[in-house]
Amino acid sequence: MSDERRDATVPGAPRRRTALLAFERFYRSSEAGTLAAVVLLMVLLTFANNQFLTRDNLIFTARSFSFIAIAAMGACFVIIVGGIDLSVGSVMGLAGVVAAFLSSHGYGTIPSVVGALLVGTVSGLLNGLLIAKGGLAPFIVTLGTLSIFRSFVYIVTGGFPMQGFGPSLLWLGQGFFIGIPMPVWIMVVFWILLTFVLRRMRLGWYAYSIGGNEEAARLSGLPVDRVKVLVYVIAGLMGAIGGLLLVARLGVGESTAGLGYELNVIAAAVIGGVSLKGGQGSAFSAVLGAALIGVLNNGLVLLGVGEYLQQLVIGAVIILAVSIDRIRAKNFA
Amino acid sequence: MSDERRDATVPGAPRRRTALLAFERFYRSSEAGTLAAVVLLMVLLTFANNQFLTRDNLIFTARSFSFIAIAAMGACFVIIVGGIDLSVGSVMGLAGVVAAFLSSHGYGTIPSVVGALLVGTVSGLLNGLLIAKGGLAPFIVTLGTLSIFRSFVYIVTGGFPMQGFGPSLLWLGQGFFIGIPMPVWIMVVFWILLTFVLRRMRLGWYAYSIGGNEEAARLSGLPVDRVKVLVYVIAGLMGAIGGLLLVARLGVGESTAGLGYELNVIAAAVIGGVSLKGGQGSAFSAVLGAALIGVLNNGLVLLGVGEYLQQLVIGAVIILAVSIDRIRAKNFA
Amino acid sequence: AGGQNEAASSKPGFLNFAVVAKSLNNPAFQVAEKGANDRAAELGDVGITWTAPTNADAAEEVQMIEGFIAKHVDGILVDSLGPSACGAVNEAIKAGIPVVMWDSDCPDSERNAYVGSDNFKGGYAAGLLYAKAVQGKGQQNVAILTGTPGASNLQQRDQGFTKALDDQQIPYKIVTTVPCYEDLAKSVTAVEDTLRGNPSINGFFFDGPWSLLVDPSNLPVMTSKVQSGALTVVSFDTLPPEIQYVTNGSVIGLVGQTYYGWGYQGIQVLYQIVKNHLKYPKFVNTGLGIVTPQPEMVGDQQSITPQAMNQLWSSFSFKEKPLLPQDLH
Amino acid sequence: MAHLDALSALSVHHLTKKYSGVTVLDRVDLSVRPGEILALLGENGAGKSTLMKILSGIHRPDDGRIEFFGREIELRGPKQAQALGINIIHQELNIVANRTVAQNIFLGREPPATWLPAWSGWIDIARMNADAQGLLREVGLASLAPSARCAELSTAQQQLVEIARAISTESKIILMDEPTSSLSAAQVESLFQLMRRLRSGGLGVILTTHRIEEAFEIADRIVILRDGKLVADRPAKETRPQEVIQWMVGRPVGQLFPERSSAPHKDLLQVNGLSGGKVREVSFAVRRGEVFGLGGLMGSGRTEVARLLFGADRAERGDIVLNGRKARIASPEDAVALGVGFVPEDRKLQALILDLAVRQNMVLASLRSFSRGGVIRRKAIERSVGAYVRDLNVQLRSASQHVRFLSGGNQQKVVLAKWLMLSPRILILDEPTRGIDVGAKAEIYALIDRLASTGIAIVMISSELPELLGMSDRVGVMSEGRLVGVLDRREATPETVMRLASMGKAALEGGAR
Ligand SMILES: Nc1ncnc2c1ncn2[C@@H]1O[C@H](COP(=O)(O)OP(=O)(O)OP(=O)(O)O)[C@@H](O)[C@H]1O
Ligand SMILES: Nc1ncnc2c1ncn2[C@@H]1O[C@H](COP(=O)(O)OP(=O)(O)OP(=O)(O)O)[C@@H](O)[C@H]1O
Ligand SMILES: [Mg+2]
Ligand SMILES: [Mg+2]
Repeated sequence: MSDERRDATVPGAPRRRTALLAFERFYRSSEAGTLAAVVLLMVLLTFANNQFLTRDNLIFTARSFSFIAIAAMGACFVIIVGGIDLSVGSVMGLAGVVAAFLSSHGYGTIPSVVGALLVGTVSGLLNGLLIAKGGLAPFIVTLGTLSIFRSFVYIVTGGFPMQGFGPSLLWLGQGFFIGIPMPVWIMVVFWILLTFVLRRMRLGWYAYSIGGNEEAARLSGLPVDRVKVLVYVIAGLMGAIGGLLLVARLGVGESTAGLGYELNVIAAAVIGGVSLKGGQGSAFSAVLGAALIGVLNNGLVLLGVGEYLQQLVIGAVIILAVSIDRIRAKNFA
Repeated sequence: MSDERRDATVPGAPRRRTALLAFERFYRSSEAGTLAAVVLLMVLLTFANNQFLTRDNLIFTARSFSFIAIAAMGACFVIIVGGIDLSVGSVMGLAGVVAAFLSSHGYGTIPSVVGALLVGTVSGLLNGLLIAKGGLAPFIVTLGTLSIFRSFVYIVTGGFPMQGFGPSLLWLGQGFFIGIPMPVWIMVVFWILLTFVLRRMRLGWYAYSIGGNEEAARLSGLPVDRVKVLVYVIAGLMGAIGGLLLVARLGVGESTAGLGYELNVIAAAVIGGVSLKGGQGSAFSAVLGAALIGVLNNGLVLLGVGEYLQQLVIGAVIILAVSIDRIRAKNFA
Repeated sequence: AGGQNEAASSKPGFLNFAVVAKSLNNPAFQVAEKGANDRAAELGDVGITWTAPTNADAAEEVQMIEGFIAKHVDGILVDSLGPSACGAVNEAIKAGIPVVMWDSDCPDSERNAYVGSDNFKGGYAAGLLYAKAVQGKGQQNVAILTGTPGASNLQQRDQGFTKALDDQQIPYKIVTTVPCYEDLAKSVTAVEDTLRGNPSINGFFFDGPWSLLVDPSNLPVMTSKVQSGALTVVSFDTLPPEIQYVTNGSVIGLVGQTYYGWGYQGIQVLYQIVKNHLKYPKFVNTGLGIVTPQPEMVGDQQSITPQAMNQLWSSFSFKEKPLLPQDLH
Repeated sequence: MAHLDALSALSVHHLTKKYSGVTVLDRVDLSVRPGEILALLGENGAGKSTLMKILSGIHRPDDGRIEFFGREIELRGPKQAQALGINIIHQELNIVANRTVAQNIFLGREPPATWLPAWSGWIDIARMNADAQGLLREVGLASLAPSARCAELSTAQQQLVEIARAISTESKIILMDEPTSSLSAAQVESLFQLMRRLRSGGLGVILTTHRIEEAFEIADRIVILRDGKLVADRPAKETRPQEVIQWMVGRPVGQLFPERSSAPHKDLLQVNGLSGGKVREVSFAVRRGEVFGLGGLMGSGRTEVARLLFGADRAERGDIVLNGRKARIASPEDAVALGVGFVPEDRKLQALILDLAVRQNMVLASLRSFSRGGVIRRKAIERSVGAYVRDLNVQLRSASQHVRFLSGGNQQKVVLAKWLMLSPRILILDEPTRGIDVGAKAEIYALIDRLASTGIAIVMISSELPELLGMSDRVGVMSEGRLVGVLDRREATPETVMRLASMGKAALEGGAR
């Protein structure tokens, strides 16, 4: 609810134009720093390489980070509620290969998608129950399920990449709608959806409160455990959708799908301005963080930055991006 | 200070034998659960495979997890002070390849070791300053330096494995002393050292205090920033030593050294019973966590558990181990 | 390595090629890069951007290829991180950019050619070496060390290996397949623990180089079992650290790919396709590099000695003759 | 009792509660009628909060019955208690700092949008904010915007938000656990008016407080707990404060404030033109052995003066002269090195490491003197901790006990001990007796007096006038970030202090300076 931060604490402040107010609100929000970094980066790249600001390059770049962004929105929800989900990479992989398995074994698109969503639901449920009802630390539980779900990925694929999906499944990953790739549409839909859930719906509000002060939430009679389970299920679902789209986009279900993505996904959320302390964050943060890394990767390729220096640049930009945010935050601290 | 948790809260409890008291103290500590899991696992493996309880197998298994354990002790220190260090895998790699570079270019063992330690110090300093003085979130800073240091690894190695170390450097990784591998000795030495620092030295007490309540520590006049920087430097050094020994043990410095180890290292600390909330933990936890994973890996291979199932078992054991701890904790809650 | 040709790229007729490797962390790719640069220098009007995904992740590789498509390079050499990367190869072709695969192929894609060797054949060659060594020695209990479970190129090597044993009528059983997740430290522990845990194992096939990239002192159980004649080991790849294991007799032989040829012939083939519109067969075989204690014929391939291989590595004087379509049949 | 119960809204019988074997509530009988305000008094750790938590469904009793309007009930959770109409204001603030005032008030009871089915979870934010505005007016926070973030509120405002939350639903019983501890006199008065309104509407209220005079002002009946046992249950009109204190403490408490005698000493601390944050041009001097009181309304900037003095916040202007020499205090570390100690207003958040042992908390500030070459001298620590535990009469089971498990008064003594171990020259106390029972208060006052007599200069911030006047040699009064006057012992009366404190900006600009 960053839009509601600090406003109107000064009673009787002169009425300013709504637009100005909205801008100030945004400037004070935790996403502003990363947005500034993304914009800066895009401006620099536009000047540095004339291929950057082309329609094709932009939509392909958007598609390439959409999978991470979708999963990162789920991760962001988990972080808001004060948890963490390390299993997301494996959930992405498992959902992807399950859909691939079904589709390449002649099942239609709907059963394949349902299969992937089921994977997301069940894995999220398992994480959520162990954490909320079992009282185990999220880091450990999801570290354990990270291994377990990856093992299932190996079992499903048997080590063989699965191909030959139905055309409508492929379309989900590779198709376009009004010139925009489907995964980007889906990312945008979830972005809007999650933003509504977080800002306007009870579930979102409860999540912020639980992450902000779990004790207070419990004493206020919030169904803390149920909310937590639900949030992990949503994160599982978002991870599954990300993985499904990734596999559909690549057209292959491989056992390495999503391997090691947990760090990328969580990093996207955190770079976007979500605090791991919980109680704070937005869907926009997750998209922004994923976008920063996606645009950066694209820029490094376009500029032909040497292979040894790529990681150096990535690391430096991550630190710079949050430093920008830090300076912004100091400005009105 | 986990041994002092809640002890003697029952007034006028009859004087019991010190041994019994010590046992109870330990039982109440957060390491007890993992220790139980390790012991249980070892008993099971002893019955399941007659090669398990052989001197060779035990010392080689100990050696194989000593590198992680050393780095995990450093990670544990960082976690105690309320931080996290994701860059540890890259620090391990960089320290290792720097030592390898020096040694294979004809420098003696001492310059090589000093080079590795310098890497640890400088990287820890960079992390610590950005976090303590720059006020940036530890997760992001060390995510950034994870990339940056790995880039340096590539630059140092140029992609080529470096071999031909001096014999005394090799001895550090491969040698034995009274039948025990050197890395195991070094792990034990650091275990004792760090335990002493945490329990008997001002730095350790400060670290627990800062992790427990940073605001209160600051308002008690503690040099919070300096302690944090120092702790990150120590973690950098421990990571560097782990990486140095790893490379010395393998006899080759190549660019994948330590790649992705951050998760293993932090997992070791957390599985051992360190809470990511800060203010709590011990060197023993880190060793225990590393041991659990090391013994488990050893057991899985000894038993010839299929490649697809290994991860399943590992994940399940991690969750079981903390569940044991959970049940124990409930017993006297 | 990359980027130095931006200025030259404006010259008419100058070609900008992009090379996507699997990773940066392997000398094989260094040699390949040298091969590519050598051929580019010989040709004179080619510039190379050499790059690799930071995380060995196929989706990241796809993004790189898309980046090069957007950049309108004149041709791309791709080393596939898995079938997942293959869709992007087709996109490049569709965008009118010729693509030549190297090292790891995308067999079902529209790529112009594949330059490299067949993983199955490599495994088969390793199997032949193994079969020859154990001929008449009775039942073989073989363990396989692999990288990431399910990686398809590794699986092809394993299949080639077992096929050779079948063809040579060796009585064998694959006892276990241990993964090391491409981590050297894990690989040596895995090999040692496997041998310790199951003393009946008398054969080991490493489908990648990992545990031979380290000092021999890491493998005491393996070494002593080999010395007592109770174990036969054959491994993939011919990277510098591995050679010593042939010299000291721990390993009966190494089967590797021609790393230099990947780059050298890759650029050659791509150049000829782009510049001169030559037609190559889909599979441009660069052959295998096999190292055995004494030169011998393995299948249809001539092996070389460890000394000869070491000589090549230390002088970095790998040589290739540029292949033209008529050289291949 | 049976006929009484028929009249009571809520009653408990033989209520017993144990924590790890220790009996905290011992067969307590108690009842509150509709339209009655009951004051529940007792020392720190007597079991007041425990009783209230049981009544609000948070903890379960080990034994005993609870009756609600004559019907026996079993409370399984806070939600159920709320549904019955039992609401509680907790002793510890339960505010989600990152959320708005309205969101906190309606936490768990957000008004659903009418244009969508309720299960959708869609919230009617406009209605919520409008309702919150009304509730804020009722608790005297009319000027506060419902969309303000709670993190930016003062403790007092947060406390009032909690009160608004408790009255936001139909209640039959409201349990108020020390609601006044952080409120100003005016705010307490408006709270009491609200309580009287609620009482006349037939509500039953149970109130705890450590300010005994408040109980006499508002309560109909006074109930006293000592060591978990009910020791008295009297109509307020038939009781005298001295009796109450004796019941609470179990012995007669002599004089609350010690006889202060101050010998004329030289100035030890001089503050010249200190500015920073809301603090503007504050200048004063404190003599060796003097207790310098700082009074003023809530939010007048007293805490900020203390934080600036201690280096916790950065001063924009002004200097601090210590013992005739200009001191550079840029951080608490500098302050501690110069022998300045600071007891902050919120001991749990700012002074204590709750999950560390008493021992470690006590030596935190002086650890340097307890270590040689960085190694801790355990024996010396043991001796010193033991001495202070005895000297300050800290009630604990062992020095290894985590401070979390100590009562408020004992926690505050641990904080004081922490600074005493430093042998400070200057001690800044911010609300040193907040939430502390009378017995402990008397001990802390005696201690402050003793410290002053050893030559320490003490700056004491207090919102309790009797305390401020009873302890201070001189009283500085703050208003709107400025020090508007310094009164010496004879001049300082409740009237003079309040007059200065409520001098607005206008008066200031009018001429005082
Ligand atoms: N969760 C708990 N676990 C163990 N002991 C507890 C717990 N909560 C309270 N106690 C103990 O129970 C006793 C009663 O505590 P309670 O909080 O009810 O006191 P109180 O009368 O409200 O005191 P105060 O005036 O300081 O608020 C104390 O000795 C306290 O240490
Ligand atoms: N530690 C702190 N950090 C940030 N803001 C603070 C802190 N302490 C007080 N404030 C804010 O400063 C404002 C001024 O309050 P301050 O505490 O200085 O006044 P005060 O006269 O001491 O009042 P009180 O009696 O409530 O302590 C308050 O609105 C409060 O929110
Ligand atoms: Mg209480
Ligand atoms: Mg104050």
